[in-house]
Amino acid sequence: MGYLGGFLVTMRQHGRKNRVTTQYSGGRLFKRKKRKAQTMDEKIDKPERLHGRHVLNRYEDGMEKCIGCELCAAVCPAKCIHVRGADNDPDNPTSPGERFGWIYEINYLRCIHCDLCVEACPTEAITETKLFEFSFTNRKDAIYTKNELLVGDDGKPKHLPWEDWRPGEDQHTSAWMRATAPAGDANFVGVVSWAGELGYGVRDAEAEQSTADTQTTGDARDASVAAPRGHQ
Amino acid sequence: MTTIVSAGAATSEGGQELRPRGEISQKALMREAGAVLRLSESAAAALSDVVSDVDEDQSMIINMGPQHPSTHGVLRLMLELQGETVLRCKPVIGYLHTGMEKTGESLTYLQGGTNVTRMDYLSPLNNELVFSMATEKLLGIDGEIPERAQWMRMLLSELNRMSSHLLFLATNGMDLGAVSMMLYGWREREEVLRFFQKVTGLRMNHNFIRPGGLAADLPAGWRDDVLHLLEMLPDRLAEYEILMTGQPIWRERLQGVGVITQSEAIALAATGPILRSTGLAWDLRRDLPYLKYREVEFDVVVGAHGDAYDRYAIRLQEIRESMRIVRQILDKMPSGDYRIQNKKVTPPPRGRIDESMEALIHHFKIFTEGFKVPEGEVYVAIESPRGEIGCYIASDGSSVPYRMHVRAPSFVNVQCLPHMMRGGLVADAVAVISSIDPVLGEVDR
Amino acid sequence: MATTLDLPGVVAHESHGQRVLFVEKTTYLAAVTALYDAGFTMCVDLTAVDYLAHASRVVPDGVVAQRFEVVVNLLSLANRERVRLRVQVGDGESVASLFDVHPSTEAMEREVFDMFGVRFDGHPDLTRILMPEDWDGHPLRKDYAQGRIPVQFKGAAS
Amino acid sequence: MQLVVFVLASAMMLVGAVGVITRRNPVHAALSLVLTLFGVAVHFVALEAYFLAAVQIIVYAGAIVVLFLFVIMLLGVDKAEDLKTEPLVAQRWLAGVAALGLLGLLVVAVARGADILTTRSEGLDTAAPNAGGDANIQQLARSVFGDYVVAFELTSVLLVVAVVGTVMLTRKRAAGEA
Amino acid sequence: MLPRDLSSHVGAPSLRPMLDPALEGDLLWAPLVIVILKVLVVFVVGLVATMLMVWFERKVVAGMQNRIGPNKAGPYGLLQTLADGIKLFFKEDLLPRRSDRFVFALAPFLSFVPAFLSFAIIPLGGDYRDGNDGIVTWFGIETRVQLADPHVGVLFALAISSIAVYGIMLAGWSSGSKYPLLGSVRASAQMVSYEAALGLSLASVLLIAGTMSTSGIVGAQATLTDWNVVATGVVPFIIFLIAATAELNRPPFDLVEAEQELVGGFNTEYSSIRFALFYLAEFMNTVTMSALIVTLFFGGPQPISFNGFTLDIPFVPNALEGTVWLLLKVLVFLYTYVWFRATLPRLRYDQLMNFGWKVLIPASLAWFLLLAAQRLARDEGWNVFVTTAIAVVVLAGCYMLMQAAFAVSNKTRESQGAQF
Amino acid sequence: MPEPTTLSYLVVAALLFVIGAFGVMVRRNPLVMFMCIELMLNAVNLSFVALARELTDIDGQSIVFFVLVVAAAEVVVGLGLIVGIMRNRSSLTADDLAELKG
Repeated sequence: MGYLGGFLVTMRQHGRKNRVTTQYSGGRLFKRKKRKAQTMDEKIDKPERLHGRHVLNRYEDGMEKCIGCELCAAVCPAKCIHVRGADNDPDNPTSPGERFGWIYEINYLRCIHCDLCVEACPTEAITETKLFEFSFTNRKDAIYTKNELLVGDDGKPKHLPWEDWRPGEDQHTSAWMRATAPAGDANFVGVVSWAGELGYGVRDAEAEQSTADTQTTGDARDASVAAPRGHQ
Repeated sequence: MTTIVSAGAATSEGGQELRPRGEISQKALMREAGAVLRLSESAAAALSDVVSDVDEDQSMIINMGPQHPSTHGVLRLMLELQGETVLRCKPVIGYLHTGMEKTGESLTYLQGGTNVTRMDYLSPLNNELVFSMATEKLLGIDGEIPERAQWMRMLLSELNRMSSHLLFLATNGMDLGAVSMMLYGWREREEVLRFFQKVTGLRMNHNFIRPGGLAADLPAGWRDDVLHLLEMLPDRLAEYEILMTGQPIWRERLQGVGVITQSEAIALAATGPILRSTGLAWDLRRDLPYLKYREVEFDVVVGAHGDAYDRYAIRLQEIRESMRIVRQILDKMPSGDYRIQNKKVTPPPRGRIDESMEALIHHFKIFTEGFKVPEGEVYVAIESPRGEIGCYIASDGSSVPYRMHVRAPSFVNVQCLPHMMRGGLVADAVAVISSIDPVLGEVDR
Repeated sequence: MATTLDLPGVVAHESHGQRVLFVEKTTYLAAVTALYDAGFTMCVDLTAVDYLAHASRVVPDGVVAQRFEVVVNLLSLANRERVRLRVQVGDGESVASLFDVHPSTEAMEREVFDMFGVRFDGHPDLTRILMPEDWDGHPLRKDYAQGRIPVQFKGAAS
Repeated sequence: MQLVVFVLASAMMLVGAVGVITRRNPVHAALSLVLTLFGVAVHFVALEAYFLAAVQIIVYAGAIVVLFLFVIMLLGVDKAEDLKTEPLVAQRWLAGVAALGLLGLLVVAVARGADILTTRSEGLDTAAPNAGGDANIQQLARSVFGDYVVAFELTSVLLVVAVVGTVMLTRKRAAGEA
Repeated sequence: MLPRDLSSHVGAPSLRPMLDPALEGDLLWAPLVIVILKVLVVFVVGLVATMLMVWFERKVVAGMQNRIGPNKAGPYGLLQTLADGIKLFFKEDLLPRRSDRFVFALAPFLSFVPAFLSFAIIPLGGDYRDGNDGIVTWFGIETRVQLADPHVGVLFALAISSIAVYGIMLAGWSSGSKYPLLGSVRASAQMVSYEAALGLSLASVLLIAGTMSTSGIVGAQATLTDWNVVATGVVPFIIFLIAATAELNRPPFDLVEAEQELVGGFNTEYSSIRFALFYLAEFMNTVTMSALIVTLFFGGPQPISFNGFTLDIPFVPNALEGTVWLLLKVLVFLYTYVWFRATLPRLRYDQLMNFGWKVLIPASLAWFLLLAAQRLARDEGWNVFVTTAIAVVVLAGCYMLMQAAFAVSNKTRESQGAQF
Repeated sequence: MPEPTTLSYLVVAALLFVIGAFGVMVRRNPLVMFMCIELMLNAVNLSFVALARELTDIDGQSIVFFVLVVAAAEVVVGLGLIVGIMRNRSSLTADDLAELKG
């Protein structure tokens, strides 16, 4: 009886764990039962490469990485980045070198999170976090200025009031940059050639995949640099 | 300039709309009723299903859409109904027109992917693929794309086909009132999208396939994720078979609905599952192969009746075929570059920027003005889940396309609607729209 | 591969390994019909290009470049081959509609009309398709002024 | 209690009836008819004809008026009728006079028998043997299927004829047929 | 102790037996209070049940679709319906310009009131065991756990369900817009058609039970084999279940409000509290119909009892146990309705009508005739098996005749085209 | 509280009947005319039932039962006629039916 088969299918779903949705309270915690609220509140793990909102990184010594070169603004297909550089005060430099990003704004109402800016940035100054859960109540909030984008003194992104942010979600802010770093050249797979970030140090490059693809033979160089992925 | 009053009194589409019977000549009515094939008037009159002897006050013109739950976006169908029988139908489109072809003329080839990927938002990777392939052909590097890049593209393309078809199953189920199917379809699609998210960082609109290769390599552990998909899906598909295919109500609702014959489908340039449902085995992957489709084995699924049920069954089976292809890809995936090492197209590795000033300048040039593409024009087509998606690029030698046109399968397939719907019921209309599986982002571009 | 069409004003050409035929406006319909008979039964795509800003483009000898070019992609399912027709159309001129040969061009020709203002003679219902009915101008023409809404920023107007 | 019910039901019935003849919109008229039917059903209950009350609602309200509404919607004749113009001269006056005359006639007829009717009788024999709670229904069944079985069968034939006839009436003529 | 046999009361015409045994005799305050209390309780219970039904449906359907369902308002989202109701209450009440104002305003009530009315005849509990016929004693007054027990109870339910069509039909018509009109045309045809099947399958129950009073029907279903689902041989139950689903406009028969086809059908133009009333009525009807099914086919508040063995729920007094049983049984059917919704695709309009007229009505009629033949055979002392066999043969002949008629009709349609 | 007598039922029925008759004479929409006929039938039904009780005779109710059935048949045929006529014309009043005379 074809009519009845479907009933079993729907019935069977009851106990299954393959739920589409998860319990989510938008980060609200119930005051009285804090612990319970937290366990109820599951967020699905986000992959490392996720394109979320941007951050402006600092070097490990606290200097800003952005040099105001406007490459990100130039490559942005949505034209949502506005950068103006300025000369550093030699006595109190904001960034190493001559110039620094004086104005840096991203309009998130336009940003399409293609991460071309991250690929374009020559100093790895702008990278993307895994955070995308933010909702604004006005247009002004959607325009992030350098103030909001720049990482804090601990190297972690600023947690703005309208962002739902959980511990640990600030990690891997540079995953996409690291993934695209070799630009296809197998010789550069796994090669770390970027400066350390404040709070995280020098992050490992993404492990090359040729070794992971066991069916194929990667060349010797690949095997030698195969390092465990850096979960700092 | 029309006054506000008149604009408010009627909808603004004017001549694009279906005109009432009283306003058109009998001849035009014949022609319109013969809708799709646009037969000669006598031939249309000879067709028994062309209803022309209906009084106007016995029929009613009803708008299905642009805001309607089952028009898959902002498709607007104007239906002339007699009771619940559809006498005439005319799709009115353009409500999602965002001028993407025009936008494409101001974005460099590097940025272009972000634009085209938004057209058919259910199979973005196929859009990117066809755009990249057209660009590569213009650049003359289409023969030099690294093996791994090609296999990766195939992998993503096939997975995308799966996700798109899964979504079709979901929406098809929902349109016919099988609400659970909707969520099951979305659920499985979500698994595929999670894989995409791992690879590209985004669930949709990836901008991952770029001219010259791909943006990044597959992440570690990708093989396990794909295997997980391949393990999970067959059981789920079997469930769909029980829930839908095995359900007599389901079959009754779809079989014999929205029939289109092979010659009609060809005349209307319908491609993809619609063409295949009429029994013609036409699949660009097999018939005009691109990438490495020559090296994998798969079957082209065809139907026999050209009805909505065949289109449903074809898509369901195509998921299985895609899985078969993916399995072969897993075996054959080579190592190597994922992007062409042509200095002109690919930015230098990050490691090299610090080493060489030339690389830095090169990096700057590519990201600011993009790479220049030689003058010429080219049309490249691949098989998207919805049919033949083609990309026509005319270049004037600069780094932005002079003209970028996408031959959107949905845009062409939507033309089949009036023909498939004629004589059906309103409920059939829903099934027919669903079986076309149009993506309005692509229809309107 | 079908032999070159035996029609006046048809210039065969190859572009990146793809077969292109430059067809004159007058023989356009005849050429398509002949190709239809030769097996190109599906008109996959029909679009146009406005070469206003690139008048110096390279065209083969014997072809007089005009402002617009209607590009038709035909497909032969039996022979698994494609052919592309390029028809030169001047500003304000119209071309024959392929509707009677390939009904699939109904929407495509409407789109070209909508976007470029190229008229197709014999099209049953040549109305705008993507743009609203009362829209001024044809957006994909190169002389169509593109509007721009400035992106909002806090620091400075951009 | 009885009186209250009687007055309310009568009011419902008469208001509904007046509604039927005064409402210009056929749908409103049909709704008024439903009101009347309900009033009659309540009267039936008060008169211990429970079964008929239920059937009255099921058949009249549930089927006949629904059919009316269905036809009204199907034909789209729900435009308000113009009650202002009279097709025939003084039709309304004449109708009024005729109606009044009829009323007089009926009242006279009723009044003639008033003296017997104003006395209360025993009511229906609800204590039929083995009747249980369904005396009314059982009695009715005995009557309909016993005494009047021929009439009953004839009505069923009538129904069939009506259905077949209607189907033929509303059938669309095939091209060749006259 | 008042006489049980209420109908033995002879004399002045009275409404009393229609209402409540407690009203028997002189009008006293205590019984009146009890009746009023019962009305209140039934109303409140109805509302709460509806609220919980909405929650239950959403939760169960969510489970079947691997979702979570409402989980924010109240514990486990129990108050979600309340929250929705409050929200709807404060929404703008739209009146379409082309609507028929009076009817537009009236329609939700025409839908809502019958939904509650039919709850009146459902025996909600009571002790039916050991020959008790469900009468309980409250404050020294005998009464039923049932608002009213008219002799024509089942017909009353049928009458109310035939009234229910008005709300939907008039709602669609009065909206003055096309989709709702299509919806209401569908509604009137569908509900009237399936009412026939509903009534015919009911007839089988009445044949077996020999009474139309709901408490009487319940009283006759003491043991498992007496349950009408068994006694009438399942088929009427299945037909009733299907026809009831259609009557309720629930999936897969929800063509009236088919979201995907008619954008919500009859209630497209409704908003705010008026929409809420429709919504409530729909779920209320579901609850009522489930309760009616349980009453008619599954012994209502009767406990499960088989072969002298009675399943007893411990720690629950007998008077309350009936209610518990009823609740459990009703839950099963509520779940079934939700299950239908989660599993089945929607039928098409013509398929629906075909199914109703060509399958359900003939089937229920045939089954009724079969049962009647058996009954007759038993009464007359004929051989039951032979009679049944003859009846089956005759019915099969009728079936074949019908099929032949369909075949001919289809042929004519094919050659001459549809004539309707 | 006095109880309503059979007489009162009959008077109400008479009123109902007269209203129905008046409606038939006045209204021109055949659908509404049908409804008025239903009113008259109901008036008759009511008096039948009232008299059935008065006379302790169930036959009155049996007749009402038959009236119900016949009324249903009548409505079906009548509406069928109206639908048939409406197929060919858009508006309908009773005057248009005069054309049936031929």
